[in-house]
Amino acid sequence: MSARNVSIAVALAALVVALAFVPSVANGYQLSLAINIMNYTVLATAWTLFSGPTRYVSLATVAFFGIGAYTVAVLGEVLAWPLVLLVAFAIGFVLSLFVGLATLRLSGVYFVIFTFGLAELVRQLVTWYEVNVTRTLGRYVFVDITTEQIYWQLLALAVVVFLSGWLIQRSKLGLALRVIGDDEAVARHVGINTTLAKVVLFAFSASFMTLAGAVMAPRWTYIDPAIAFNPVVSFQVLIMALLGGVQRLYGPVFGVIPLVMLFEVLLAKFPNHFSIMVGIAFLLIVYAIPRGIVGLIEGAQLSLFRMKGAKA
Amino acid sequence: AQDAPKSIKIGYAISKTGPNAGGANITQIPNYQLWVQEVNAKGGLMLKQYGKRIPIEIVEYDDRSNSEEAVRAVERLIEQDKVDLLLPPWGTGINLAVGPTFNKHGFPQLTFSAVTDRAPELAKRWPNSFWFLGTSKQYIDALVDLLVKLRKEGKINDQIAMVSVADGFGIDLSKAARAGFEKAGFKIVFDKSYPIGTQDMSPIIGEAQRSKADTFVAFSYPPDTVAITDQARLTAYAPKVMFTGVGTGFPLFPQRFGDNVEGIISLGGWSRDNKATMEYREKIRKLVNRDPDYWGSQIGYASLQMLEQAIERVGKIDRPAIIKELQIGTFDTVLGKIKLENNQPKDAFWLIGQWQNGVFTGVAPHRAGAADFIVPKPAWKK
Amino acid sequence: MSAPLLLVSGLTRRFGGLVAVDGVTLEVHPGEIVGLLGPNGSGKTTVLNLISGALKSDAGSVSLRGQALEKLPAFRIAREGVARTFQLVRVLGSMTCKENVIAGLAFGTKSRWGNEADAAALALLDRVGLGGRADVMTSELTYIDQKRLELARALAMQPELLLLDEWLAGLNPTELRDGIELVRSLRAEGRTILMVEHVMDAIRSLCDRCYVMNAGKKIAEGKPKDVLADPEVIRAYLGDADA
Amino acid sequence: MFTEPLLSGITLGGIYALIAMGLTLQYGVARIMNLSYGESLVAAAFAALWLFTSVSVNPLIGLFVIVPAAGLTNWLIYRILLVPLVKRAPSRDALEVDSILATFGLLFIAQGVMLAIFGGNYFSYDFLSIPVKILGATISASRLLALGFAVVIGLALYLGLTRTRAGTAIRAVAVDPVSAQLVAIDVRATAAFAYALGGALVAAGGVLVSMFLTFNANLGVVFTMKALIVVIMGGVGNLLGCLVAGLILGLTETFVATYVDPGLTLAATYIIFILVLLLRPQGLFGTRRS
Amino acid sequence: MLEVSGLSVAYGKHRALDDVSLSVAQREIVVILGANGSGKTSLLKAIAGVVPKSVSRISLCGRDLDKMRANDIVEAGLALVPEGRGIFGELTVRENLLLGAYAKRARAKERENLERAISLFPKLAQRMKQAANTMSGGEQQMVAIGRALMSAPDILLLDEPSLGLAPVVCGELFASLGKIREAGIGVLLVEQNAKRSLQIADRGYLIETGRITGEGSAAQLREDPAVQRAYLGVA
Ligand SMILES: Nc1ncnc2c1ncn2[C@@H]1O[C@H](COP(=O)(O)OP(=O)(O)OP(=O)(O)O)[C@@H](O)[C@H]1O
Ligand SMILES: Nc1ncnc2c1ncn2[C@@H]1O[C@H](COP(=O)(O)OP(=O)(O)OP(=O)(O)O)[C@@H](O)[C@H]1O
Ligand SMILES: [Mg+2]
Ligand SMILES: [Mg+2]
Repeated sequence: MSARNVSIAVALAALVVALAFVPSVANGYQLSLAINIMNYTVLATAWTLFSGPTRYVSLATVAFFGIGAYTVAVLGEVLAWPLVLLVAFAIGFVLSLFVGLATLRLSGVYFVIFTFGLAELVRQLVTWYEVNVTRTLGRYVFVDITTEQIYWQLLALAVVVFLSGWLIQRSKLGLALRVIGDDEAVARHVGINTTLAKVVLFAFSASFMTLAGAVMAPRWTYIDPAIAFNPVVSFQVLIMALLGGVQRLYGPVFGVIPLVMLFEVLLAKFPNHFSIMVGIAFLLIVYAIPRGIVGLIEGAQLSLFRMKGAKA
Repeated sequence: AQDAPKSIKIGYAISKTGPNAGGANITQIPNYQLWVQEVNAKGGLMLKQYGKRIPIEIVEYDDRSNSEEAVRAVERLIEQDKVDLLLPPWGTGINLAVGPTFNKHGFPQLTFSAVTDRAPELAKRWPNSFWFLGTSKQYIDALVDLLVKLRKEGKINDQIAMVSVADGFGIDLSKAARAGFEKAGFKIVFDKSYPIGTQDMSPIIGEAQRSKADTFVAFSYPPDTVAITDQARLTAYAPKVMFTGVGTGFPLFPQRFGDNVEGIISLGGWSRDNKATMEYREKIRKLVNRDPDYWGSQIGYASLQMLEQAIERVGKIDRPAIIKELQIGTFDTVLGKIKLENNQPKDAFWLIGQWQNGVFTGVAPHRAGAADFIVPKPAWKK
Repeated sequence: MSAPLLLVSGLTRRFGGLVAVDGVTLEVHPGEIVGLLGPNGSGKTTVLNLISGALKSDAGSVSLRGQALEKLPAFRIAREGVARTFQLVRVLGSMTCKENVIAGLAFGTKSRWGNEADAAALALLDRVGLGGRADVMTSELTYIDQKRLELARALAMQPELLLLDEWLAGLNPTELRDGIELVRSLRAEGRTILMVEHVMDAIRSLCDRCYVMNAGKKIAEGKPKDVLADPEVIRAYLGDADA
Repeated sequence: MFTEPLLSGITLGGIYALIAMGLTLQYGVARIMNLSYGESLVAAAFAALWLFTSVSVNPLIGLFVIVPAAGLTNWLIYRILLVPLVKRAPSRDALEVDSILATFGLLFIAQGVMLAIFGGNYFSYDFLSIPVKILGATISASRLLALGFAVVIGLALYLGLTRTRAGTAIRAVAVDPVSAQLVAIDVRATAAFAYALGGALVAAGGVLVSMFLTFNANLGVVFTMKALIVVIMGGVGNLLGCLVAGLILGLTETFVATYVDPGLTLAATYIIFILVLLLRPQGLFGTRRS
Repeated sequence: MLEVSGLSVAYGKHRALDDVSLSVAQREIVVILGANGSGKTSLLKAIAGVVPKSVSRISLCGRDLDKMRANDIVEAGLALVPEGRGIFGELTVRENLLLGAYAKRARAKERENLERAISLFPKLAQRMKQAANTMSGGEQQMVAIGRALMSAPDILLLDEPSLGLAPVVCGELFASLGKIREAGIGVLLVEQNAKRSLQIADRGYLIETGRITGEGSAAQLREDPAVQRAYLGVA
């Protein structure tokens, strides 16, 4: 490891430690803002893990997120908390394996809408089950998890997601996915088991999303399919990741933070014209930041380098 | 006396966008606007502590029909904006989602757009929470009483066709209805649910029509209520008793169906001869240029009146005392005198109403002022 | 003669009513360069697609060292030691030249990774004439350079059998000479090659044997000299004026 | 008993197809993944409502005002807002990403404007809600009309796109905008035209649908998603595919509602959708990209 | 007929073409010879208006092309057969060919040109309904050339047209270029098969790393030792 890498690693570790102390300085609102950011960071990064290199744009985020939340609703009061999380992870993993096997032969927008349909299907099936079998739609989640604990769990999850993303990027699996993203036929012909690579990563990405859902569930007392499977979440994750930039693992964070803040400010300042303001802000962003925020940052770095080079 | 504050800050987060906006816009937001306008027209809330009236200042957020957003917005209201009091959001799910936050910070929560069977239990868990709309069982009991009477009079048979929207509301009510109907000896010959957003009601109406039931009950959301009614009219399906809603009490409904609404029943209902009620309608009309809905609106307005009176009786922004007063006091409202029992009003308003001569009139529970029930529902006019 | 490395027999593939490959039988021995010729649309690329697993055959068998390939998925065939280039180049557009080659190194027969792969990639780029362009994005390469890159990627897999689909097309005579040398040097290091080509100079100077197809069927085989003198081949493929 | 679900399934399907046709043009040809599509539909519905209730112009006549106006608006949106994106996009993927982001912004603006004007309330009006008896089943005239429009528009556009020079040019732009220039097609104008035509179609859909659906300013997303599902299932850019996919979905819904359980209608449509895609990843009438 | 002067093309910082001037007359075949990466494709694309360029003047029969967009350039009478074909993969062969005649100038002669294209590549006649992307490599090349002929151009730009064509078809192609010339069309040809192209060409240019380094009649070029060494394979 080079000295530069070591110092980056130390800085990141320090950052995580600092973030762990957020609950002790933040008030309830700031903490819940932090939770929101963490939650979307986990979701958008997990999304990028798979969709970034392969360019399979998924709208199934909320399917897995919701399943996580539902796992808690069903088992939250039955099992010990770590077990609940474990079960959620396992369910997410197994389900996404099946989904992955079935869907990953679709390409482009077909995959996008398919994943959307999938999320809706899961929601409809859960609804139908609840309506006809348990005969109650909403479930109440009364587990003893404090807001601070939710935050720490999300932080830990974010660390895990970033670490695994980093490891994957450096691994052959990471390269395999980029090759697949560029040209699947070539990928097969250089000996990549494309199905396996895609499914494994899809499953990992989806299980992280499931975990996020499970961790977040105690935030709401009441869970019903409309809440747990709110499609807005999928869209928001997609938009945040795209805005930040999916070429880099850290890209989505640069989409999550500004967007969460933007939403927050606009909601406060324009409660009655929130939609219009968000829309305008969005258009401005799209036109002003053509290559995502990461593109902007790296572009700036590049020109800095150039300037240095020119002077030297 | 201390220095009086410039204003009393009251905050609310409500669905101004997203799927809940439709309901929030009809039942809840106009009430907030009207109430604040009226109070401020008087100079504000009378606080004995300062010996004068202090105007209300509103802080409002859009929760975008999302629980997580709602929780955060409420936290923001409490912690950042430091509001003195909160008004509740719209809908069962979101009211439950923000419940712990209201409770943790000790803010009274006077919900009037949530129907939950766990209301009594929740009121115990969160003593600061008040559940004005009651439980589904209350509505069903009133409906069953009505039907039992009609059956006794030989006006309807003992068969019922029932559909419900596959969402919290539809499920709770249909579940209570199933129990209630069967206990009263009715046979439910058709019993199905349909997903939210269903656009084509013809299979459902077709099935109901083929059943021999005299009574048709739909626990539906506003768009479905319109679609169901329209389909029934189209196929000339005229059950003797036709229950639809929510949405049947919305201004949209008579607008859309004109005289054809006559005889249709639903949740809620107004007293035709209550002057206060009619004045309230006029005020809302003036404010938002349309009628209030005939179920939750008035109750919501009453809850705000209660809050106002409780504050003024306490005379300062002392939330525990206000909560206490709400729990034990008796209040004068559009609906008449209300005293809560276990944080819920009892017999304060009509549970079942029927469209009669252009007014959605309360017909059950059976008590003074209940209008006569029109049966059978008149045939559809073209 | 030694046992064939590649044995194709009775290979058939239909597209709707069209029989693109019709009962083709051919063999390639270790260390050989074999040419596959034929008019446009005679089924040459389809044969390569069937061997490499890009397409599945309707009938017939393909075996490498006696092992059946026709049922295996493409990536398994690649790992068995078959690498290819494409007639219409397919480079990985979002990556640099080096990364393109590493893609071949990482998943091929003998997987290489890390520093070892970096060094090997640079060497391969040098070898195909792309030395010094390791960090250039592939989208900036000319068509011909992209073809070179593709070859480097295929070689990175250390294949026993290399399938080249008109790899020499579009080179001017000087470049062609270099290209031919390059292919010849591959044989020298023990690779076996099946190449589709329309450039007769290349066929003549490189191939030990060749097959000629027409309308999906094999119409001739043998030494280039003999085959190219076959009247049917001349009629169907070469025309009167020889290139 | 059988004709009833059949007929109502067909009309429902026709409505789905009608809703989706504009999108298949906008996405299939102009390559704009228009997330604000549903908002255009709702806006047209509001326009029809307003014309009908305030100026008492009957929606069928309203069509003649609203449809051209929508076409023009969409044309302007394309020329002003989207052309810069098209110009700067290095690849089709990039344009898709940009158009998702930009139309996501448009969605919010359109929704916000409608909320500001109409609030979140539900609206519904009564027009042509007359029972029509066919083969013993009763259907409302307004729905039949929508079906008729869907079939006529679907077939006309299908023939127009496949049998005429201009139509083939539109498809060529969809397939390969760079090469299209090389055969003298004005790509930008063609794409703008397709986008505007798509906008006009969705407005027609909105007007027709407003005659029998209850809507509010927040309903756009629902239509966008329905339309996307129909478009994808039918095969992007294929009008006939739209029609067939719409019908399949409509029939599935009514038959499942009648013979299985109304609670499973949506689940069933998603299952059908997913099955179709698993068997034909490029949609019913789509062609595979190489 | 076609006059180009001071044409430059840059991709970012990289200059692919530098101040190139050339001309093609009516009934003339002009060939451009150059090594791999010397800028031939960039030159043709720039003239056809599909890559951004800076230029002092491009004119065709006296009309300025430099500010025109690619589609208008085709309308003005210039057709390009691009490297890598650029056909409409999902459309049928027939549709591809007919789109060639989309230009208004070509519509009247659509039928005539279609027959000409088919007589040049008879194979296409049997495959009119096949989706173009399922054609073999050489067949796709035929579609691309046929499509360009359909636009009734005054001048035809061909980027390595013989790429991937079987010898017999290749021979026919070169023969037909002669016929095209006779029909009054100018041809600007980029071709690696220098021997063949110099046989039919009237004139030629040499291009090296983005600059024109030589020009002359075909006969002169054939005799030029440098050309012989680089492009004719004479050792
Ligand atoms: N997917 C497909 N669908 C239909 N026909 C196809 C398909 N792929 C190839 N063909 C047809 O099969 C025949 C053989 O094609 P192939 O690509 O193998 O030819 P080839 O010998 O490589 O020709 P060329 O020298 O032109 O590259 C051609 O006529 C082609 O049109
Ligand atoms: N899109 C691009 N971005 C960056 N550089 C490019 C791009 N296209 C071409 N180049 C560079 O421009 C130069 C000229 O390319 P061009 O394709 O015009 O060459 P050519 O003479 O046609 O070569 P070939 O014989 O290989 O087809 C090359 O150095 C190439 O790398
Ligand atoms: Mg081929
Ligand atoms: Mg070139």
